[in-house]
Amino acid sequence: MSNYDSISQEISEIAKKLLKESKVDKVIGFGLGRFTKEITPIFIKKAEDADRLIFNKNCEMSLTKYLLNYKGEKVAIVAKPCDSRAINAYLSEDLIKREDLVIIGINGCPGIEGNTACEECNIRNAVICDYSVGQEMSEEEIQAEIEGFEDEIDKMNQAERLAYFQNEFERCTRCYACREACYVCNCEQCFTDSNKPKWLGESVKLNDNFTYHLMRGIHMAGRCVNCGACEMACPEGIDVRAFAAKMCSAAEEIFDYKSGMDPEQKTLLSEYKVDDSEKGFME
Amino acid sequence: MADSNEFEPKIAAFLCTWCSYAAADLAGSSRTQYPPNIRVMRVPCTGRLDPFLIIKAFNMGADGILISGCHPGDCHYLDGNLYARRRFVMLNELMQYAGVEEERLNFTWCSASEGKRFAGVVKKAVDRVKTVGPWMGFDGQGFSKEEGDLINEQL
Amino acid sequence: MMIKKISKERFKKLFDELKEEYNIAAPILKDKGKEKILEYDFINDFDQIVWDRQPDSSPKNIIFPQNSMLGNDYKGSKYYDDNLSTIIMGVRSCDIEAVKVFDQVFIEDDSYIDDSYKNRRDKTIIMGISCAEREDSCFCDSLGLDPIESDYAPVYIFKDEDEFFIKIKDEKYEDLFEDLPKGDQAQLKALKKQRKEEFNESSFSLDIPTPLPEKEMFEADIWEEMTEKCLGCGVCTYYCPTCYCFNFFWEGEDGESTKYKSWDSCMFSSYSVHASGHNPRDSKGKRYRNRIMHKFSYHPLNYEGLACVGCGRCIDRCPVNLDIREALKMTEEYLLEEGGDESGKD
Amino acid sequence: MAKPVLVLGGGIAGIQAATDLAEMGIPVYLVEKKPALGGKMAQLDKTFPTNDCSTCILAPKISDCYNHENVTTFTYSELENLRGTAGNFTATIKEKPRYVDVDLCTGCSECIENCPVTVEDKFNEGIDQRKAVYKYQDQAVPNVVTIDPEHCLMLNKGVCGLCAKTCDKGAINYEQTAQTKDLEVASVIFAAGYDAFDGNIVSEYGYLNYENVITSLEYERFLSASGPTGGHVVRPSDGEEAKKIAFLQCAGSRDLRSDTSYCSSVCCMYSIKQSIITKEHLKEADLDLYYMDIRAYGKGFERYYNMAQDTDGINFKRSRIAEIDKDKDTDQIEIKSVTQKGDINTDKYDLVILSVGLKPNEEVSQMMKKLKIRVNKFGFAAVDEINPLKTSRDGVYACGVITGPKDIPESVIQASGSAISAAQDAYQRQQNEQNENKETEEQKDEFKFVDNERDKIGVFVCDCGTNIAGVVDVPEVVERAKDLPFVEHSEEVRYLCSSDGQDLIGQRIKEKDLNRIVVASCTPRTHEPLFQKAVARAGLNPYLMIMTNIRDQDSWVHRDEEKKATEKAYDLVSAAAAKAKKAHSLNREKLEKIDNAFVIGGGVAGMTSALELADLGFKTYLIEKESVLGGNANNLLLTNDGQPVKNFLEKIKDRVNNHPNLELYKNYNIEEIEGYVGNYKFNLQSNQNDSQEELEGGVIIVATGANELKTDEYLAEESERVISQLDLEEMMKDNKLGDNIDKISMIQCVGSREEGREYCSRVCCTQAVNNAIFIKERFPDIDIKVFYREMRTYGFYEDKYRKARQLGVNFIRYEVENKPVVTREDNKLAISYNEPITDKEIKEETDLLVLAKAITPAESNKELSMALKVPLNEDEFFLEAHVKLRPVDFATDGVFLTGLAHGPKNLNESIAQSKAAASRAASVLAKDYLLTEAMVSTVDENLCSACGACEDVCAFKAIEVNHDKGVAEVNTVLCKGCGNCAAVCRSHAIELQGFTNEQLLDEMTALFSDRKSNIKQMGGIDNG
Repeated sequence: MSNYDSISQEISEIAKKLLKESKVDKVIGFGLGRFTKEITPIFIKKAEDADRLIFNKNCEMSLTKYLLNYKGEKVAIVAKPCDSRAINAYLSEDLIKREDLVIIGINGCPGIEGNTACEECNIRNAVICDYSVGQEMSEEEIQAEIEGFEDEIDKMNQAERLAYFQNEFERCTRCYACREACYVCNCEQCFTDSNKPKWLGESVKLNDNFTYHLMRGIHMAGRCVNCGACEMACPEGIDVRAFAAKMCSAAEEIFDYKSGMDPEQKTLLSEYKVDDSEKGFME
Repeated sequence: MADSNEFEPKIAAFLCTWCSYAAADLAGSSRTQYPPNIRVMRVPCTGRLDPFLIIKAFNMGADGILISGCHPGDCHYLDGNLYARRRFVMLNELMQYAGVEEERLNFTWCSASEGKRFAGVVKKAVDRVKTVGPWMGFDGQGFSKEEGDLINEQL
Repeated sequence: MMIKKISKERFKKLFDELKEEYNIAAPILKDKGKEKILEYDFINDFDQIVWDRQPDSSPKNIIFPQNSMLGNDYKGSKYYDDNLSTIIMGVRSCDIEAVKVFDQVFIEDDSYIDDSYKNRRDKTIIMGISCAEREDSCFCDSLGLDPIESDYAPVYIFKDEDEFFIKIKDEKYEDLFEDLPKGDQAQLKALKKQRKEEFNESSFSLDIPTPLPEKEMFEADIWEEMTEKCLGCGVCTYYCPTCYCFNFFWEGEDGESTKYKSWDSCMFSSYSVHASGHNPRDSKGKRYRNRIMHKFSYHPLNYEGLACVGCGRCIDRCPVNLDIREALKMTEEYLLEEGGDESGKD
Repeated sequence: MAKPVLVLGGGIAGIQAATDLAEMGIPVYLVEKKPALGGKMAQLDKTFPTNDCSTCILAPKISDCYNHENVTTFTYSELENLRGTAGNFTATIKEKPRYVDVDLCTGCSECIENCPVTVEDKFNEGIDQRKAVYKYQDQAVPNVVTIDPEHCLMLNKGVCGLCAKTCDKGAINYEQTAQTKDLEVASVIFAAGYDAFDGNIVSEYGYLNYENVITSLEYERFLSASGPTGGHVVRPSDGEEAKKIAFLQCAGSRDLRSDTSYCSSVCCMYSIKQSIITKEHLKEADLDLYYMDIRAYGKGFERYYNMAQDTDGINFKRSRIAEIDKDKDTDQIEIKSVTQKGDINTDKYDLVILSVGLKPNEEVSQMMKKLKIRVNKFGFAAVDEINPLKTSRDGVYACGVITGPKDIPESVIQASGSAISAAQDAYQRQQNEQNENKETEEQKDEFKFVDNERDKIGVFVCDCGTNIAGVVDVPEVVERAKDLPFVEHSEEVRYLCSSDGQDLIGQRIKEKDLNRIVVASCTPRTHEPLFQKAVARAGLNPYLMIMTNIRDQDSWVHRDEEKKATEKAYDLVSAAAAKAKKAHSLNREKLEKIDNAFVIGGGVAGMTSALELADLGFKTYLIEKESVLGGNANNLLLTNDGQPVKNFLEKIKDRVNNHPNLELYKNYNIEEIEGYVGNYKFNLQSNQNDSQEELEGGVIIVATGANELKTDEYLAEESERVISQLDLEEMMKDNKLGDNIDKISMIQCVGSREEGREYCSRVCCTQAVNNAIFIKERFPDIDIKVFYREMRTYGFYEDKYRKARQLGVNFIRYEVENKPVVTREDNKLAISYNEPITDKEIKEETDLLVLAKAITPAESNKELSMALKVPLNEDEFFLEAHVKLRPVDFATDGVFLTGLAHGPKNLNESIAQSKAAASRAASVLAKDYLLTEAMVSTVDENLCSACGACEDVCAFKAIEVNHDKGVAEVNTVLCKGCGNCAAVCRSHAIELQGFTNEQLLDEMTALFSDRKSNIKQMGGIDNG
């Protein structure tokens, strides 16, 4: 994406129009903090503030989850391609209503700085939107973006993988920032907080840390859109995205399934085919 | 497991009540012998199995798991096993990716008439788990005093 | 008071002597995946210490570990010996002030003395270090702290290139440094003056009454808007040097369980859930209000000083860049607009 | 009180009929000749066309039937005589001596191991051996042994007695004698099944001479995992793996030389099944199927046939067998075969399987004759097309293969159908009966509520004589169990299932105020109900009893590892105790329902269902969108057995119009359907005027029929001379076949069995044959040619096919790739085709071209399937709950299916199916209330985020998201307790009672507690 300024301007103008015409009550987008030059989610309610909206390669947060806070309100949202998939997933679960929503989709997403998820991302255009900004990326251009990507962990042997993840999760403080940043994690109560039954101990021990990430991982199956928000949120720099990313690639490889591509789509584990793969089953 | 020095794994087995649990019963009524290393938990359908339960089995120290349901198409609840199949395939991918040996993860189908096969499946699963030794937990620290001592020695 | 001045080499020697008698914790770089993070840990090697910037997390994990079995639990650290006292080296003003907050709550408050904290604290010597440069997010001076020197640490280090002034304020510890070459007080004074001048003014200025008016601010309508983007993850509290909320729980099977004390976070939705299921803080706004009010109202009301030390770590670590300075500014503006009425204060 | 019904035959048909009757509240006597229930289906390995495991689907049905409170089962018993008339029969039943006391025998099989006499095992088709004391099959119901009086040494020579010595329950009784009983019954259902052709019928295929020639039923036991070869395909001669296998179709069937000239209907399909299964067992095997016509006429069969054709190594050879010999050197069987063109081929096989047909049991035929029940020339019960389930004797019905060869689903359909006829004789809904029922049910509500009390667990460990105690150190398990958390009492019992044992549990509950019970004994699959009742008798909710299996899954399978078996038993007991601790009182809820029925569709199927239900006394709403009743049948001239359809139609239309319990809604469309079983609401809208109707009912029968294909193939749209078989019947009816027609050509499979319509329309071959006969008999000079792909005149229709050929009808085979070509020249039709025997291209004129147009699903099916939330299959016919065993049910309770809406079928089949649908519907309506399952899913509304994942995966439509409340809601009437929803719910808001996450986790914790002392937690660090 060549020109962030023009995209930012486009977004601002759309937002301004939507607010002015009272099509929406607010626009969720990215802007700068008051005391820092860091990108932060902003919530524009007045047309005159719409100029604060910007888009650039540091817009790392996934804004989709905020939609859950505004059920029943008319909201516009700036959506990167991955966010647009997350929106589809919410629509498919009836968590939000399409008619309440105006989606300003980003096309030709160049990826977010420091977000490793973008290195393997092959959905670079918004999959659902009312307005699109930016230049649509062609299949060839997308392939060029992800060329050379390889899952390093996949190349390790079993013992190395176990050691790698043990080393990672040793650091986990179970602050659950990964969970909170993730659009998928919208349960009324997370299993980590459940007392009945108690899935995990409260003390931060590697065995339970590891278990937490596995459990989170399987909940990602068929739902993760590989936005990388979890990894960006982790204060300990843990590879918290690895399991989710594996679930994405496995779903695609084995079941030809990509989550969030269609608002009518069922999640991977809520459907089956009679001749589904039995990969990994005993003979 | 004191009477032998050989590693005797303890395997968490989840069997659906209609087919595989029946197969296990049939192995019994036809006195087909198999290793005593599995601990069976009966569930109505493999569709009942939240992958969490399987992850949790490893968290608690099971050396491996064995899951068996009705063959595809035979489900008493029409298609529970077909949903389960997807869950297991994905869970299997995840667990192996995380570094859990594939030998610990045993998924299969056994019909109510496959008593002999069930015994064979148990033997196979036990043999598979034996080849990779005791499960030391996700923290690699082991669960028993002996395993702990072993690790301390290595340190 | 005693002032010493030593070279890096000499400090290293001192370190090696001290480590025979003490556990030593200091900020070192730790691998955190792709990045390296500066964090306090027990160490064995002087050269590992990074002096020149604010550590990414406070020494809270040393003085108030995340999980404790009501004894000590330093994750089986190799360089920790339970029989020895601990020196924490290189603690900055903000973090020293934070230890003061802990001390106020866990030791000095007569109503309850936390034995496990007190035992640990009694066996801890804090060696402060003077800040040389402002980080993007820190604002301790806006809250009235002095980044150059804090009085609360018994020993203080001023690093000047490869040389170190060590100021021993507490006679108790003079023995430890007896053998070191003496430092010139005037020289130190000059260094401090120069630091002060170089230390650029914070762009952030704050004018709020402390303690914040409890009732008025509790009822203010700014909290939900302030936290619209908050994810509720609790990272801010985990990295906050003064957040000390904790939780007790038992873990393990019948007859074999262990009692744990572990950090809690007022940002967790489960923080104040009643057994009935009712949650008095059922929104992010209400929870964040608790966080701000605790630091700027409840603590100053009950003790002395604020419970925010302006270290800025919550700003750095927030996944959505929620900035406590913005929150405070909003508070200031709210009080300015709404709060002509002084009766709100008490 | 309803009078009982006698069901003869404990195979799948008898079981279905008995269960349906029992569900309608009618007492049933089920009489089975063999020592155990199950019949032929229990001998099968897999079933076509889904390859379902036969045992898996049958076993639950057997136990449901056997355990039903309204069913009294007599196994090893026979009907001796039947006196009286419909409504007042006296049946004499002879119970043969088993020499075993059924009440004492636990089925432990110790006696079998000690029996010194070995004989041929009939269940395994004599391939295997068994002892003189034996269990009929491994999973026998009832689970008891039987002594074979022919071979038992004690009975014959007075020596041995080893079994009696082994049995410490004293169940062996050599003195037992036959018992005769007279049963008063209202009606009788013959479900006596069949025999496979025996060796004599197929002797010409070398069956008696060559070991490696076997029958298909024998082969079925080879394929069965529980069979004598453990599922290995081997040659009987040397036990070597068979690599090249031949299946010979029509072995004995369609054979004029024998008295089995009919088509056995099922052999083609089961051979295809066996070939597919064989390929699964033996990937390398080479299989040849020798056949005349593959009769894949049933629902889903054509696809299955195509799948087999597409499988490498399965070869279909359309040839006649000329000679069969044995190669003496290799033991291989040499087959000489002749193709249609006359080419002769010779091949050698390791194994030759004779696809033998079905014939009625000789004794049963004789018995029917004796009882004045007419049989046809082959010995099957004689029935007709309009009354397919009624025998010549009033009050005696027949179902299953006894009325003619058929597969399992059709047997099940007939069984259900005959049940409703039998019920009409027996059923008098009387007030006093309902009251009685209510009293017994209401006791259940009187359990003491103990859920909030401190857990007091009682553990009972059964010795099962020496079955458990001989391996497991029971006293040790009992002792150690005492130390488990909350265990108040732990005790060893010799036979816990004995009435003493059961009473003991109750006694201890009262003595020690126990509120949770653990029973460690045999398998809960058979004994859970027993112990639940024992606990309930003591006033404790039965679901607070947890059973664990330390016999079938421990002592019996680890006989040489006593220590480990003991350790395992202890683990299992501790897990059960942990589970018991988290058990909750559960109850089956009673729900009100509406006793009316809806029938959608006013064709023969719908009218039949509606009349059956109305006759039983249920108010029935029959809804038809057209202005006339009768549907497709209005176009038919004669039934397949030559009865005028019109007379029959007039009769039932008249009954429909005048029945007091039946309300007819012609010209109405269904606007809206809402509700669930017992409580459906229909909104009807007239398509003539503004009138609307709102109706309520408890069940729905879908009988919406099907259409004739609309096609322009073969100039169908262009020439008046090109008509359909239905049009032809219209012409025949109106006598329009005048002098100007000399040549008639018929083309079969128009639009059927092709891409896009991969199914056989089933009726057309017979219809064409019948119409050809009709014409030939009246106009012998008319030349008739039938162009066909495979003649599928199954069952007794084979006779018609033969007759047509005898009358000179020409049957010319064509391949789908090389269809006949129809052209029109000067208003004359010409047909060009390849003559297959001479391989010549022929072109000739024809005066009339009759097309067998495919039967296609109604367009309205889609809409209705959405409104009812029931599925369609890939051809867009309605999809039943289970193609084998629930052919008229939908997965959704309370909705049933019949007629062409289900798939193409003949009139008699539609009628039988409609009776079946009515029967199934009646079993819902006849109850006083609906009873939910106890172990159902429940939703924690606080945790539910209404994502709908549970709704998506629920096969029974029992869950619906309430969007207003933002939560999922479970309809406990529909919930079957599979737990799929619980597994898919990420927030664990939905839990399956009886298998909660907490219970499973605690179970696991107990099982692995010895592995739980994590050193990191306990070692190394000072706890201060």
